[in-house]
Amino acid sequence: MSREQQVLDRIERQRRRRPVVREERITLAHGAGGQATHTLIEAVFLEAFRNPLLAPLDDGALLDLAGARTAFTTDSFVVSPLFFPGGDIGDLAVNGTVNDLAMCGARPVHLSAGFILEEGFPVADLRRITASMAAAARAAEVTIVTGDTKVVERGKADGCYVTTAGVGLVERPVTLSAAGARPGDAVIVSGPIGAHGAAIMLARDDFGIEAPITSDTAPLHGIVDALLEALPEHVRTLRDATRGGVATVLNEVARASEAAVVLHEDAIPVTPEVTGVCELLGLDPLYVACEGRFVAVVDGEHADKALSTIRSHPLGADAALIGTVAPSPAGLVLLRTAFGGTRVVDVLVGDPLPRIC
Amino acid sequence: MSREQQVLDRIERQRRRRPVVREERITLAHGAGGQATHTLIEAVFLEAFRNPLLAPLDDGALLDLAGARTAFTTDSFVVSPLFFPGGDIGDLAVNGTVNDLAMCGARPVHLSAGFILEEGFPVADLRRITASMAAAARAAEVTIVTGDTKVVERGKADGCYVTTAGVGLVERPVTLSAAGARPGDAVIVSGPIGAHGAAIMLARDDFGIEAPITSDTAPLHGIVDALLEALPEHVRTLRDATRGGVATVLNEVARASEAAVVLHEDAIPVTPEVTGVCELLGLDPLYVACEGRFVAVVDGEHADKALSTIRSHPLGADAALIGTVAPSPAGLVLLRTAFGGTRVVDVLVGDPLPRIC
Amino acid sequence: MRFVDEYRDAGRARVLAAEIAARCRPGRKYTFMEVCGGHTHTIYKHGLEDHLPAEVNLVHGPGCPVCVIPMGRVDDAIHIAGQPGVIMTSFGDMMRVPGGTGSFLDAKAAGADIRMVYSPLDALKIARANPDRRVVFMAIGFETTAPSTAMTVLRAADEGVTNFSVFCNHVMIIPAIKAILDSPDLRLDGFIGPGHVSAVIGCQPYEFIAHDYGKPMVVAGFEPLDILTSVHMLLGQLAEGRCQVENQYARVVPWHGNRVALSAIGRVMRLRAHFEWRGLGFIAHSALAMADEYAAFDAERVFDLPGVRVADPRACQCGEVLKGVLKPWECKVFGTACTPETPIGTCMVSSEGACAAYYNFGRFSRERIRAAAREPLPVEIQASRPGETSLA
Amino acid sequence: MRFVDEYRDAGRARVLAAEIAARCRPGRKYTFMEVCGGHTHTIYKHGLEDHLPAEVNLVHGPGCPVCVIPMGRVDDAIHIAGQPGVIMTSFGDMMRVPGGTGSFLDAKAAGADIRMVYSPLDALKIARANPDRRVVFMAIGFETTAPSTAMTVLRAADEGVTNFSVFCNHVMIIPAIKAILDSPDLRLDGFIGPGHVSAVIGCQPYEFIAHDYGKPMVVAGFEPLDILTSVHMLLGQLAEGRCQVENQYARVVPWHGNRVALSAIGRVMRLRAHFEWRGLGFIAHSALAMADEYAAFDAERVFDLPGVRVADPRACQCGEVLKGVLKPWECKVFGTACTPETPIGTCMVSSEGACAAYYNFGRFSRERIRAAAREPLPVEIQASRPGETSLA
Amino acid sequence: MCLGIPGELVELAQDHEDLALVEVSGVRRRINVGLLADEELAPGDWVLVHVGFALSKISEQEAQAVLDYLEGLGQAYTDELDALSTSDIS
Amino acid sequence: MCLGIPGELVELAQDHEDLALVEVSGVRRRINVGLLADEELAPGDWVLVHVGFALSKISEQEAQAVLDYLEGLGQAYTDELDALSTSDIS
Ligand code: SF4
Ligand code: SF4
Ligand SMILES: [Mg+2]
Ligand SMILES: [Mg+2]
Ligand SMILES: [Mg+2]
Ligand SMILES: [Mg+2]
Ligand SMILES: [Mg+2]
Ligand SMILES: [Mg+2]
Ligand SMILES: [Mg+2]
Ligand SMILES: [Mg+2]
Ligand SMILES: [Mg+2]
Ligand SMILES: [Mg+2]
Repeated sequence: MSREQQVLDRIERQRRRRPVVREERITLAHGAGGQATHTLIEAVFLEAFRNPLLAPLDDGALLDLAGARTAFTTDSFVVSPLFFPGGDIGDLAVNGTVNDLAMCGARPVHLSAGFILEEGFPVADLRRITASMAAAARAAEVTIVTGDTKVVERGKADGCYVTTAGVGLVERPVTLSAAGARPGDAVIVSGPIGAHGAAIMLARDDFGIEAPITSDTAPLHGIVDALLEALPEHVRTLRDATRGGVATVLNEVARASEAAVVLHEDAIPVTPEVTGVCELLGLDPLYVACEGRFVAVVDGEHADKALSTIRSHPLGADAALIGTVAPSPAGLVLLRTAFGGTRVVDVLVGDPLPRIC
Repeated sequence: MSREQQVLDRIERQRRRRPVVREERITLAHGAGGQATHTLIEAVFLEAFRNPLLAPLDDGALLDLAGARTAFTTDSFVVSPLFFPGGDIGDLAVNGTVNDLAMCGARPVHLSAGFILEEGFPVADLRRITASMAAAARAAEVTIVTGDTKVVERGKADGCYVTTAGVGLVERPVTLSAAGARPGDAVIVSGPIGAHGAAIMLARDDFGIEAPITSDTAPLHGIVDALLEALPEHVRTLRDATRGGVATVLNEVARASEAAVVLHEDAIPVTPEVTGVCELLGLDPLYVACEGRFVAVVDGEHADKALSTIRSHPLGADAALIGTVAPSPAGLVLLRTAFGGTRVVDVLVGDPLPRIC
Repeated sequence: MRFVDEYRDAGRARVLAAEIAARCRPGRKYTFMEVCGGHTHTIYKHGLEDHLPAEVNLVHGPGCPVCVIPMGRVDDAIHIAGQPGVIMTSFGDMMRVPGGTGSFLDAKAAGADIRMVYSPLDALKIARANPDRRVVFMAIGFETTAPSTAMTVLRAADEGVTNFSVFCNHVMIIPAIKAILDSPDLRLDGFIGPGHVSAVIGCQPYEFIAHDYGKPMVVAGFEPLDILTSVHMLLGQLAEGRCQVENQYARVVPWHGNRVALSAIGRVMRLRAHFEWRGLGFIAHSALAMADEYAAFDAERVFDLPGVRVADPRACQCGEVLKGVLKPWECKVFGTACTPETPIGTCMVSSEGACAAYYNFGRFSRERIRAAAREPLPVEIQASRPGETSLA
Repeated sequence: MRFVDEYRDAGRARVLAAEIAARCRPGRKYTFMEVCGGHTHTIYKHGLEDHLPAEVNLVHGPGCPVCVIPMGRVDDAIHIAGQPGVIMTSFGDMMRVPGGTGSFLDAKAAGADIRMVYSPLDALKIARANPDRRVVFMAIGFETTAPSTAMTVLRAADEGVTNFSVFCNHVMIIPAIKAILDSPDLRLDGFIGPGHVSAVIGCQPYEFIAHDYGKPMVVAGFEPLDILTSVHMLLGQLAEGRCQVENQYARVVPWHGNRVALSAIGRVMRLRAHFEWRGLGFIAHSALAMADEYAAFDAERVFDLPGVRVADPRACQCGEVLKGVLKPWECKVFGTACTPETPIGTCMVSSEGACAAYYNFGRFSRERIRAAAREPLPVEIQASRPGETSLA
Repeated sequence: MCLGIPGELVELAQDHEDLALVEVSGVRRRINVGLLADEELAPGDWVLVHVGFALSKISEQEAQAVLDYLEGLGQAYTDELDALSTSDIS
Repeated sequence: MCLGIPGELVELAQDHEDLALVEVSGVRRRINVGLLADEELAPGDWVLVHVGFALSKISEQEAQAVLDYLEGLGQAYTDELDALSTSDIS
């Protein structure tokens, strides 16, 4: 083994050690969904709350409630701006939790909603948000059954934050987990990536950039249902590619499954507009958030069926097979570049896009 | 009928009409738990989310999850300061949701936790909060099974906001509801009121007031369990007297039950210190929040048993029978004053104590 | 002795109630005005009227400083709050008072930095802590409160604080009472005099009421027994044909007032030629402004003010309520358009405003309340146990 | 033509790779330095080394402005950011760069108002929008970026903006290359010249490299085929015994540079006598300061600066990496103590720093990556469908 | 607005002549006693607190006088009741 | 830091002489073209965008020259492959 490889192996060992938060204060990076978020979650939250059901790398917890197989999840939404092309914090908050439940293999059933409002927030804006939550709930076939409202002084929030939690029922004999990927599996993404993050960046209007990009926010329960109906036993992992994007989700899969994920750059769907925004801002679409796209790892033998099932759903028409799972290098995501090389796709460091969800 | 009474009847009719939010902007009053909060919830949230399970006047929703009788609730916590005598935002967030589940007659089982952190928040403070959440969860025999973390820019929050949601199992044949009170019922409060709100006010240190008051934050599932075990069929309503205090909770009961609640001022337990703080600040303890006290409406025939059961629990040692339910004036809470008069105890208007939970 | 509970005793109240009833000539109506909003608050909060016979009728007077502030002054204050760098400070009672362009609460929601304080000294503290901001104290109140404002200004001057000023809206009780006495539409048998104002001005300034207008007055404390006692004393004067100023509240009110407090007012403030009172119109020599020597602390001179007079809303009958001519429920908008949540008139704002007190505590006619109170209790209720105080 | 995809074509790359392999003398090592961090980024991001034969070795140079900023300057900038009323503005790359007392990110978390901007014009916009604040632009970059700073200052002066200043840390490429050439421990066969710097300064200034030091240089574009072509051209010069400055990037780089840009720099800035470079020490005439005529826009004069020189952390081997003497993984702290999340050295911060590029994209040795790449795929993968672009 | 609370003076501040610590039901707060410059103040005295200032020193004697007045009424009332019940008009 | 993006000039601003609208993959952004004061600029031209400024006008002819150079290599390579496959050394 070369000296370089020895050094790199030592680094990989180091990376697997229990993470430590070295910072004294929270920075925006801790909320960006990348390495700092993981470190914070593992070193602070998991450390404090440790229990067998708390599975940080999955989208929600699987519970046995008096015999009912239930999924339970929560997300807080702090997106800025609150209203953006293609959606607003309201449908984001509903779809985000619906999707996390769907990624657990559950049929989303009920949601809770907690609102933190800033003094001075226009009531008309609140009505707009609740109306789009209601519409999103209808579309996702869930009901919002309990809630809470707090108001904080001006300057202690940013208009409106929404936290949703959700319960869903796992009605199929699926076992989905970020740790379920096996060599030979296929990696599918359900559509062009990065539209949500790009739409938010543009909506912020910090850069004077204009492009016809709308957020991809959408409920994924229907398409997931179709997929699990078609292949109940051959779907290993489902993850919605939110904060940190496809790259982050697949790194989680690679680490949890102790396998390699090998992506093919020229198979990964990205619209020209998202490409343009990323070029202008120096971003990599692989790290840009989606709110209506998921990554599925499926048995390679059934990849075609999985892909055609996803594509037959309107929200998955542009789904693509983007990579495969290999035995090694375990824990890494590699990208075969369009240029013909191969490189590592690492977890996100830093915060290219704060407050996107 | 006197002309005065005619006018008053017209007003009561008016008050029962569908509420309208007249303000253009959210004010702190909308978060204080009183009339403005109710109006906002009914006119905006209920209006948008209307469905049979969404019961705004109860502490949580009762769900049938594949046959499992489940309670589901959420609360956001924005208390300022984060740390105060007797507790912090962490145990408040756990106990608050545990208590809402308990008030539904459920055994709290699992919690979710969503964190909104302000850039610059000390990691050490976050560890303190998560440690006390973990301790509170242990004490309440629940597990925190799923969570989320967002970070917002400095000046867009106030250190740390926590939203918990919880699921619990309803294992007894109880039917608890704010609408369940009947004439002849007794009203019990589980201990001296107002300590939490008073402790928060003092911790803010805005008034240079010093007093040995600690928050009453505590999990109430144990004491409720004992009460429901003793009188499964004779407990009508359980409500934890949080924002808006005992007065607000009882107004909700009176309105939902279309009955009168008649309180006896000299039976209502308040510690001298809370009385002192309230006098100095011109507050009425009936409206000051508790975080570890509940109000129980029980069949008058079983009032003694209910009281002795509650008193036999350490958290209920100073419980008191404070009033009764009468057929009329329906929808009102009356107070027989220590001075020998009778007056109305109305819902809270305004925001004497913002950001207490 | 806590000087509180002793004066809230139901047993003593019942005795006194019997004495009061006994002093009333059957069939005759006795109408007394409690000048001070604090009394109004006590009356409703303790259900005091339940101890009064039908012959005695209490009417509410103009002694609620929040209730008498005219809309134009609120607008001026909001204008100041909107100036760059300003922190407006105010007692909590002011937050909901409607001006022509909304309330402090609305202005705050719309972005103004308006903070509630407990004391004018807290406003000064905020000024010290924010040297780059301009801190204004919205001063309201009768002679009770004016000395505290004055002392605060004196201290600010002493310390050389330069970013603090006072928007002075202090009003005086004597001209208000005189306006009531001069108003043609009211028939009063006597006054329950304002206890805390009198702690500053003493009882002597009221003597013209007895001498010139022939109305008895009893200066009263703020506990319910104080008021009940005062009613008893007024009935006694009437029965005996006397007409005097009596002091029921001698434990707090010296006959000649508080010399230090009066001299602080005298140093820092000057009499205005006239001032508008909500519902009562302009009253000569009825309010205080900052004295020239303290012009630097006078928000009226530090800031340019619109100073526009705003007519009261057409529906508003606060003037009649403040003069005791109408009962709150007799106002056409009471409880429907005008509620504590969305007040049209000022009397619905402060907990000492007659409309708010009646709405919050009394919004149920005495006949019905008494009926409800007479109903037997299905369970026996005891006063709270030893080792803890009850709410009472 | 988008001037992008055409230069990322795998087919053309394979042809070129074969030509490059053919031009190498078997067994001989060819070491070329890509001066510019942008090239380093491209090399790793596209896996360009997979197309290079074992004979060709690319080493990374000092052309990453974030990588060469000394700790003392970061501390000075944080000091400025901590002054009352200051808004510090900076390109995103700077946020994590460690100074002696932490990074911008740390200072921001601790309360400083530090904002990321995309352009110096955005910083000026912030200044206009916040007339009561003092807005400072943290100017870093080679000659590529200096003209934009200069144009922004000219515009600020034009508009009479008085609350805007520049903390000028612009550095120059020629003295850095000279320092590399003069360093005893490096053996290079040629340079891949910085494309965008050259768009400003042109190619002519590099001629001393060929004439005086006998090293060929090809000024290269930033797409992977540009770099591969430049390697081919360098190998061509060596094979033919030529030693010249060639321009592979003529579509963007005029031989004589951009006269307008150079004159903007000349008007607004002046040469510093010397400037410290991270890891390279003080280099004479290697950086720009604000000219006296624009002193009002010079943060170094507007603010008092500590100006303390801070020694690089002992473990840090950025100097060796910047000179191409060490490969990133050869640094003792690489990937363990020093990671992009918690960088010790500056090369780990910017995505153009050699250590960061290697860590993020290359952290897996070429031997293994090649082995992984050769593995057959279990499923067939197609390029994305018509109607949408793929990531490529 | 005219709210005044009786509080017991527990300590006169050493560092500031106008400040004192007042206790209400076990709750303490610093208040300004500058308006009572004419009075002799000592711990144990009761004062009326209004917007952070002591407005008046409370006279226990006068306080008692009111209660005595009521006591007298009560006595008269009780006497009368007694008289009523013992009178024999049959 | 030295990131430069080729973009197509779609419009020169009327209101400000130094501003222009540039398009990259259907995405538009205003940039400053003051550094190209020496160049003739027209819609359809491509420029290199760096930190909000156009740094250089891109020459399509030179761009093609590189591709032609590569094409030439490719041709030589293909010819060689062809030659190899058609040569008969058996
Ligand atoms: S009800 Fe409103 S408007 Fe009418 S008198 Fe009362 S406060 Fe004034
Ligand atoms: S690993 Fe870190 S310290 Fe070492 S050379 Fe690279 S950046 Fe510098
Ligand atoms: Mg998810
Ligand atoms: Mg979730
Ligand atoms: Mg999620
Ligand atoms: Mg709630
Ligand atoms: Mg804000
Ligand atoms: Mg509750
Ligand atoms: Mg709840
Ligand atoms: Mg609750
Ligand atoms: Mg989440
Ligand atoms: Mg803050």
